Amino acid sequence: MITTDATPVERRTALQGGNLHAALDRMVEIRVLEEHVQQLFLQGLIPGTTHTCQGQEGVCVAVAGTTRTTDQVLCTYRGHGWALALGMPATAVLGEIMGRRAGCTGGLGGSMHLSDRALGLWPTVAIVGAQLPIAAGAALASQTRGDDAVTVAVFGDGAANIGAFHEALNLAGLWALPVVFVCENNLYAEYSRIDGTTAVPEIASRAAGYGMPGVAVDGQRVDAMRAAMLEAVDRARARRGPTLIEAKTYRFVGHSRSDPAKYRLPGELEAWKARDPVRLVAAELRPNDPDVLIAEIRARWEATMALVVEAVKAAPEPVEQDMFQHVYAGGRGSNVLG
Amino acid sequence: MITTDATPVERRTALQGGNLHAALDRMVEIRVLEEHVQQLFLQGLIPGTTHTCQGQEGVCVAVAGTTRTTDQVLCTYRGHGWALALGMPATAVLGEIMGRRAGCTGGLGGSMHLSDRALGLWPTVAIVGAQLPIAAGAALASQTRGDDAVTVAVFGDGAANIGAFHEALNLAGLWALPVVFVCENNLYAEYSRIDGTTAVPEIASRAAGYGMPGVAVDGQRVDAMRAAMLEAVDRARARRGPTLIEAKTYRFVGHSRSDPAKYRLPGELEAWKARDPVRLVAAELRPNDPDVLIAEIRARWEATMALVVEAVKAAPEPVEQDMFQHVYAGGRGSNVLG
Amino acid sequence: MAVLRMNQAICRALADEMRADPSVMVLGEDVAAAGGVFKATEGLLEEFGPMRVRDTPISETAILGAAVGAAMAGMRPVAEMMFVEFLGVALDQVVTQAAKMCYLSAGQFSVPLVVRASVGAGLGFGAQHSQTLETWLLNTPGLRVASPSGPSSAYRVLRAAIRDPDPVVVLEPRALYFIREEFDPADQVPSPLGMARRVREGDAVTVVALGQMVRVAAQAAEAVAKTWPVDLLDLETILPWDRRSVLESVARTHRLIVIEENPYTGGWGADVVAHVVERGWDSLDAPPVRVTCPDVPVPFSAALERRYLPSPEFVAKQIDALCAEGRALTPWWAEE
Amino acid sequence: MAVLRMNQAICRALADEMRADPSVMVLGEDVAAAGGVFKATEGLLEEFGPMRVRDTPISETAILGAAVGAAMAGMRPVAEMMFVEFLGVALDQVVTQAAKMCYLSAGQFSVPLVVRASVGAGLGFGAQHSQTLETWLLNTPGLRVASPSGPSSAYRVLRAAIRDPDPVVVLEPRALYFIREEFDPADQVPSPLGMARRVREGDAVTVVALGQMVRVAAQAAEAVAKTWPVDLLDLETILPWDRRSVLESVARTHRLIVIEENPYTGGWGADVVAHVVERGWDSLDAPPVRVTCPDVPVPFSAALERRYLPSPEFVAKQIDALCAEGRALTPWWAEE
Ligand SMILES: Cc1ncc(C[n+]2csc(CCOP(=O)(O)OP(=O)(O)O)c2C)c(N)n1
Ligand SMILES: Cc1ncc(C[n+]2csc(CCOP(=O)(O)OP(=O)(O)O)c2C)c(N)n1
Ligand SMILES: [Mg+2]
Ligand SMILES: [Mg+2]
Repeated sequence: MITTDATPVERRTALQGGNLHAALDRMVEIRVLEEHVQQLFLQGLIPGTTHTCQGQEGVCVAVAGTTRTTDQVLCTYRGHGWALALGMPATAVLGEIMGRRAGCTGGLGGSMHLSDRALGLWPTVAIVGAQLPIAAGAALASQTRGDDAVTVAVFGDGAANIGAFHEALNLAGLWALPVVFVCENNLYAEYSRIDGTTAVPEIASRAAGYGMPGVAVDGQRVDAMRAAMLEAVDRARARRGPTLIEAKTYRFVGHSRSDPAKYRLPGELEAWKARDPVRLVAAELRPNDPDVLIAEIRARWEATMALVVEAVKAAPEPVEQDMFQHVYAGGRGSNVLG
Repeated sequence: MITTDATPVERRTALQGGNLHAALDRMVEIRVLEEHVQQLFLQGLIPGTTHTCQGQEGVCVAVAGTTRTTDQVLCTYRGHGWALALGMPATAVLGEIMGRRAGCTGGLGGSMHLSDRALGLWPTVAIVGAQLPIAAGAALASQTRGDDAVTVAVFGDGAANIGAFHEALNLAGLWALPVVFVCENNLYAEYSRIDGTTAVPEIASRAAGYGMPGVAVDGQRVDAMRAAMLEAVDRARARRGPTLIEAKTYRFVGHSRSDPAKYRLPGELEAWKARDPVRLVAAELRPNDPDVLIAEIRARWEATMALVVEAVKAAPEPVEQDMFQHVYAGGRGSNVLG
Repeated sequence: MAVLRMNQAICRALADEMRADPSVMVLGEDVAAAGGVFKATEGLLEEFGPMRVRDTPISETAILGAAVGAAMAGMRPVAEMMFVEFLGVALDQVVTQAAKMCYLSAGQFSVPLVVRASVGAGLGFGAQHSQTLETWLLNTPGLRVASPSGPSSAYRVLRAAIRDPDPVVVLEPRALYFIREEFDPADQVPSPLGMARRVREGDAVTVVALGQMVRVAAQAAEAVAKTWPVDLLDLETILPWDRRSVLESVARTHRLIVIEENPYTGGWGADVVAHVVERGWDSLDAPPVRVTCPDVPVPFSAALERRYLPSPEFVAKQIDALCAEGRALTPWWAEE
Repeated sequence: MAVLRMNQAICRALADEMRADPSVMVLGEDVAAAGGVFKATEGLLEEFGPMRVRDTPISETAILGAAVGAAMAGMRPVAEMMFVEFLGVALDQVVTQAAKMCYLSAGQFSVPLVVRASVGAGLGFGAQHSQTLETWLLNTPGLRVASPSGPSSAYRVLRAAIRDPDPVVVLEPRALYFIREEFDPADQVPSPLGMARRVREGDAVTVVALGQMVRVAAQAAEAVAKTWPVDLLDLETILPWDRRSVLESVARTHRLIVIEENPYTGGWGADVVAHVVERGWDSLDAPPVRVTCPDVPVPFSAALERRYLPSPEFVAKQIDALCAEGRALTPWWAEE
């Protein structure tokens, strides 16, 4: 069904229409890549930092399946899953994470800055909340030009406390911008639980302050997430205004790098693992033996990913001159002393 | 009742206890000073800019009457009325506005930056919203030290759309800080009406997003404002958390300088003038001939203010050396070339 | 020919670009219905309508962020920051987002954004509304920064900025908005940013200035003209500033004075001096000099604020001292 | 004596000041329960409790604003910005509020605030998490800015910063957090900020460095030690930087090289060069030189990032060229 040599756009198209097999396949792909990323980081083969998303795969896959490549998706440093979901091949994702020319930006950006314009994946940003007003601007361009693109702005629960969130949502509500705000509420911002940082229990409730609907969704269920997205995307596409969707989810891993996540409440991880989004879809598709189904798909992706990892390890690093390209879109290079 | 040579602290004390005569007296004083400020500006005797508050006098007078000099009040560039209400003598206010040594900061600050620590008037700030997190910090100091001071943070309707508002209110709600947020909703931010900038009609409604009570009050009625403040100050003093009060008010004059305020809706000014806070108090005190009462008090303040204006006009300007004081609280001056 | 005030010249540049290119749009606080606090966007709403000319809430992060996003999507937004200090609540969007997006996307996205902001002292707006703040921006590869010195300069710079494919911050000296100049907008070919403008030619000393200091420098140059013919360069673009023109001038004059409206410590004038010294050492006959403001926040009082700003008289004195003695005077404000 | 990593030295300084002064408090994202992302506040919550050691929401404006307010009310808050870039969303509170409050209140209020922020490249954090950004702060009268170069330096600088009555930003080189040094905290008398530290003495050339560049400079100095004895100054405080010590050194060595971890254009090194040239012209035998990064955002790839930073080898080459030829080489990255 999903061949590994599908084009990026085909990979995206496969998720549209709500085929749960395709969703499951992609979610497993993401899970397997993220596991490799963690290992590679621990082996010292990835510089800097990584933020993986095991446990949250349902959200990005549902969004990818309800948007077009001509739509625009803005998300965060926790972006590997988003890139894969939107259609980027694993080599381009891992290549970037490992700083190779094969990466989606040739090693200039790194794990926190993935992008592919052809897929509607805007550069993921590493400043919490900064993507939210930028997304409002992407939607503003659509509104002003009169095209029918929809913008999706993804952020975490922690980002709901930064000023940019407030300003972006007020602007979107005020101007009825065609944007869907998707909060991946995984209960933690770094090592801080939401109740220690946020004066209200539910992010979606803040939508009222911006004159837009706020919807809390079970982010572990790709179908529930899909339904919420369909409605919000329709609303935006029909130019009836923005929506705030809060996807309740959980990351099964630490915040970044090698975080052991000791701050979790007792039993919390186990409770959420019982609602693993991968397993929930598999159970839907094969109620009798979901684990066998998962194992089958996993085996395929593990084989593929092993090849991807080897290919990226062997791939060339950027050369000195690469660092001087792209500083400016126009004009002479930035290394001219004058 | 109120003598013009009362000390600043006596001027403050006079407003406590809710004596309406005292409130009326101070409101008229503010009205008269602001009228002079506008004239002096038009005469070119005030550099820069001025933001006067005719029509809004009830709010600051009510706050001054429900707080102590050991409390801390942070407000904005629209601060003349606040300074007078909190007890600052007109000479210190006008002296600062006109850039004289007699001003409350000797001409360093100007109209937008009034302060008197002994009255709890913190430096008024000219960056919209910046005072809100600072006020949270003042309250944080009280909470951490365990003193019983209350902080009042004053802002306009327009400031409710800036990130600092969101962050400060979330922090205050989260930590149950002893602070009262007072929004002077005068319907306009500069030349923009609230419905053109704000995705919700009522600022107080945003309190829900920060886990604190939000109260909308008739800001033209000093007694209503006083009642709301008493409750909020009690709550803060008892360390039961912050409150957001939205005082519905209106400025009878332009935003600043010589703004003719052509952007008003038809009939709006007239409707609000019918609810002039000065007249509402006077009507309370002397239902049969409020205008006579106002005229009496006004006559007294006009005589006084004429003297103040002459005194300030004749007062010395700062000298060159003044500009090098106070750059740093510690260490050598900042004009040492080394 | 037209006689235009600087705010009108800005408005004309905006209107001309908006007519030429439907992707140009304008947003900011009170820029639409009210035509701008400084009347630099008057009439645009009427001509181009509420989609392309937008009043915003007081939300600098959202204004700039929305402009970044719209630019990345292919629009050419011009965002107004009424006073440059307001960048302080939203600098991230300019220097960490806009300036780096082309790089971070390896050229997939560009950010043809213009941020206009009013700058400078002299009008009594006090310490939080009177700075120029180029220094927040200069050490930012990926960004361009310009500051015009009058109506025709503003017209030219702004059109070039709007056409530039990269993010440009245009810092408009507030005190010049109501200054008039006669010029023909049609003559002002928008030259690419980055070229200094020779205000007057001379061989005694190179004087480099920016923004409203260009007038101060010109007055000083006029005052000393008989004795010391000044080669006066208006940088116009401060990032990147025109190193070649400055070095060429110093190669002829052998002396350099930079006039800067900023506190002494850490201003951009140091970058000019340092580069000229490093690359033009053999040209120099005397130590380069910076004339700046003292290291204090901008004082409010009219008397103090006048003293705070570099004056034509003091600049003339420094020109004279440097040319006559090979040594500038200690700044008036300095204690050793 | 103790062997401490820089993050531990910082933690020790905080604890020592918190013990000595109950008004010292610490706030920031994950500084309390987790002991800080870089473990520079470990154990403080346990010792000083949740009133004085506070985890905050991701709200840099509120963190800094609250710190400003608490400082004005008489506390001595130490606020952590995990990465200095986050100042971009809240710079206003530091430079427009904190730095000006004493002035604006004519001395009625002071702001004894410390902002700690991690800075610098070399760890693969990419373009939005790898800068040093002193330049956002330097042109700000009313503010102090320091940047330590290792554990004992960090201990001393931070204690001095906490005791300083004015707002101080301490920029901690992230790459040094896990570097060890043996020193006795009790020996480290907190000297007031603003004094350079002589790392090694020499008379061939003055090398000025800051932060993690001090190590790079020291390695280079070591490499050329036999031929060119370097007078190496660690500024430690960059606002105000120690003009007197630098000028005195240059008066002896007649040559100056500044090593700076920033893009070339608009960095602080220019301020050092410009001031030395203006005030020490006669001391100089050769043009001062800045060794900097190229004018590009910090690239992610490990290979590119290594190349981006000034290397001891290139610094050594520049020392050699300047001392031997009286002229530095063109920077490796420069095209004419
Ligand atoms: C403005 C800003 N402040 C702080 C950080 C450091 N930081 C990076 S990720 C993160 C937590 C974000 O939490 P959340 O928004 O819930 O997203 P999640 O990581 O859980 O997906 C923080 C504090 C940052 N990158 N930007
Ligand atoms: C961050 C910032 N943005 C913009 C301004 C310019 N400005 C000054 S006052 C003002 C309007 C504020 O309106 P509001 O908050 O309603 O207060 P009001 O003036 O009505 O009392 C604006 C936009 C500013 N000072 N600071
Ligand atoms: Mg989270
Ligand atoms: Mg208002």
